[in-house]
Amino acid sequence: MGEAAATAPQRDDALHLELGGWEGPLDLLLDLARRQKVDLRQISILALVDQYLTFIDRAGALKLEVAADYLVMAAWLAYLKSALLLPRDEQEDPSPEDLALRLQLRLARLSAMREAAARLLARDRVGRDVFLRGAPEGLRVDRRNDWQCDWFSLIAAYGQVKARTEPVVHMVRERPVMTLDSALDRVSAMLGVRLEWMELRDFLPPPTTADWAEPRLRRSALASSFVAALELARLGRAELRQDEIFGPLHLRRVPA
Amino acid sequence: MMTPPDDLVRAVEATLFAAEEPMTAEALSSHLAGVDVRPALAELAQFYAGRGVQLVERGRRWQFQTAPDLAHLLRREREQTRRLSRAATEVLAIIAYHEPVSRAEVESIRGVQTARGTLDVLMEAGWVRVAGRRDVPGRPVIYATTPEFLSHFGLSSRRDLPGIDELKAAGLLDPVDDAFEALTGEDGFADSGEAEATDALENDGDSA
Amino acid sequence: MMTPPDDLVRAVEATLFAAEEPMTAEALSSHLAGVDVRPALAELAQFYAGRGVQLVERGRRWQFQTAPDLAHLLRREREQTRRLSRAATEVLAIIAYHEPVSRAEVESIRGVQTARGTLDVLMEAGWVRVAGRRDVPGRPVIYATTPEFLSHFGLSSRRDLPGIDELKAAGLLDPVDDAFEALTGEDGFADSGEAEATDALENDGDSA
Repeated sequence: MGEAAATAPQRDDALHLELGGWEGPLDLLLDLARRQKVDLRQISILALVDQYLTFIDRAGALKLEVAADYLVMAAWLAYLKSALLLPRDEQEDPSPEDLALRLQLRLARLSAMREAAARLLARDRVGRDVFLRGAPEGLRVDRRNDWQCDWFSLIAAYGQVKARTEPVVHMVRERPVMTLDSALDRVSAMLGVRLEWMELRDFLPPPTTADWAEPRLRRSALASSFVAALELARLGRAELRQDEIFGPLHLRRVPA
Repeated sequence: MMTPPDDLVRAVEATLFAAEEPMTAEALSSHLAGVDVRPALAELAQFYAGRGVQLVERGRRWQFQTAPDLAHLLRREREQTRRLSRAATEVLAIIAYHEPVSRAEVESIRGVQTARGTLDVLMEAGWVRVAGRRDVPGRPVIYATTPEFLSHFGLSSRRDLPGIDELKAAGLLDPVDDAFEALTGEDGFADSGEAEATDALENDGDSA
Repeated sequence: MMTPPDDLVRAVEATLFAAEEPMTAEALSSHLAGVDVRPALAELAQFYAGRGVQLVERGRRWQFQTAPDLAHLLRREREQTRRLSRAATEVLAIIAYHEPVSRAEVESIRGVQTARGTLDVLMEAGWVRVAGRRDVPGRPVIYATTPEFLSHFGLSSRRDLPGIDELKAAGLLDPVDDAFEALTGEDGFADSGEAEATDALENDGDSA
């Protein structure tokens, strides 16, 4: 690409065109390296550095805008060159030879990919060198559903529809309860008599008769008495106390 | 072993293959620097006769096309086994027990709306057909089951469907959903409100 | 006079002629009721070799296409190939020869940042796809080529990439660090203070 242009001394516009033609500083370096017309493994890094720096200098002299990454590369190459020229014992680690070797390896890789790209593009490409069928009939796959349902599912579904839509009567069986009203009366009456803390259970009617010994009735009485206690506390007529979670609930009258 | 075709035959073959439209012999000829392509066309037509692809002339234009006896290869049917959704099964059952019924009647029996696709599925399955229109205002379409329905479910007639009493005896009318669930492994309906939601969901699937 | 092809060969021939896309042997087989189509493919490929139309395998997919030597006859009115920028061509080559490869790896080879649109162009052409993420910090996206890439560039598989064996043997597909270590027997100088200058150079393109 840039080969022809960079071999001869350039006019301003030619050079300008060229700088736009490179894909970054490594690409420019590779082009310059190729101009040495030797195997990349044998290129003279020093000569390459000089070419690059000269090139950038010339671009600068022609007041061409040189992108920053080209200048960064120039600075690094200038550093590499001076390190390569220094006496060996003054060299730091990594050695400039190592840096030069790495640069060479990078150039070799870029060069290999450039050639690979060119060879790839030169292959017989579909739509340029070979052609597919211009008007294929196309293959069509029609999906057909094979629906499955068995006899039992059918019958069960009908049963469910019937069951779902049948009027349903809910029967609640009568059972012994202590109403909230009677609990409220009993608890407040007892609070009027006693002054000290009393456990909630002690407000329940004593299980002396067979009726009140019935467990379900006692549960109902406890629930109603609890609600009654809350109601009295809300009205400011009773105080509630519970020493621990789920512990016994105590209440007493609030002194008027 | 056969002799390879000559360059002109190859050129005509490739040109017609890549062409987006059938080409007349004249068009082919002008494409190929004016040579007479007819002998090449004749040779190709004979060569491809009996193959899976043939070179044919239609209204003076030449084209490659699939051999007529292989046309079925271009259009394939793929069968997919699908289980009927619960909603569709219910609708089918209602039609079977109450036929002929209109869609509105099905809905009033089910207590929920029926998605459009549900009846289509049953008709696609070949189990339900349109059985005319009810002679009432609006003249709604009425549906009935088909002979395929009977044969698929192994019934000799609709009278073979178990009656309500039998369903009850089998526990299929228990208001608890557990019965259905236990028997089918499907989710039951917690209440009718949820049933609607579930059905809407299932019907969505049907209409796809 | 030649013996006519058997039914399977005809069916495979017709199906591939009619197909709008290249097909794998598996896809062909499933289209043709599960028969083994490979012998038929081999027979057809041999049969069409030397004709104006050929049967080729590209990335495990089979397609008929015109013979490459007839390109000059067919190219005329059609310029269907998209013109690739130099950057896109290089990126494509790097991905093809190194896949799967991250954007940073592509950039470290090219020594320059890759414009956003470059990879998009390659993906839009259907030649490059995202092939997951590399399991390293940052989990960068990695790219690979597609079967369409192979088919477009007339490659049976990635092993057909021009010169890939030589490049591999020369170590030119290995990263610079590996090649450097192989040559010097030393570790890289990642831990050395002077590494900065080198890194600045190598990472030029990575900073995106």
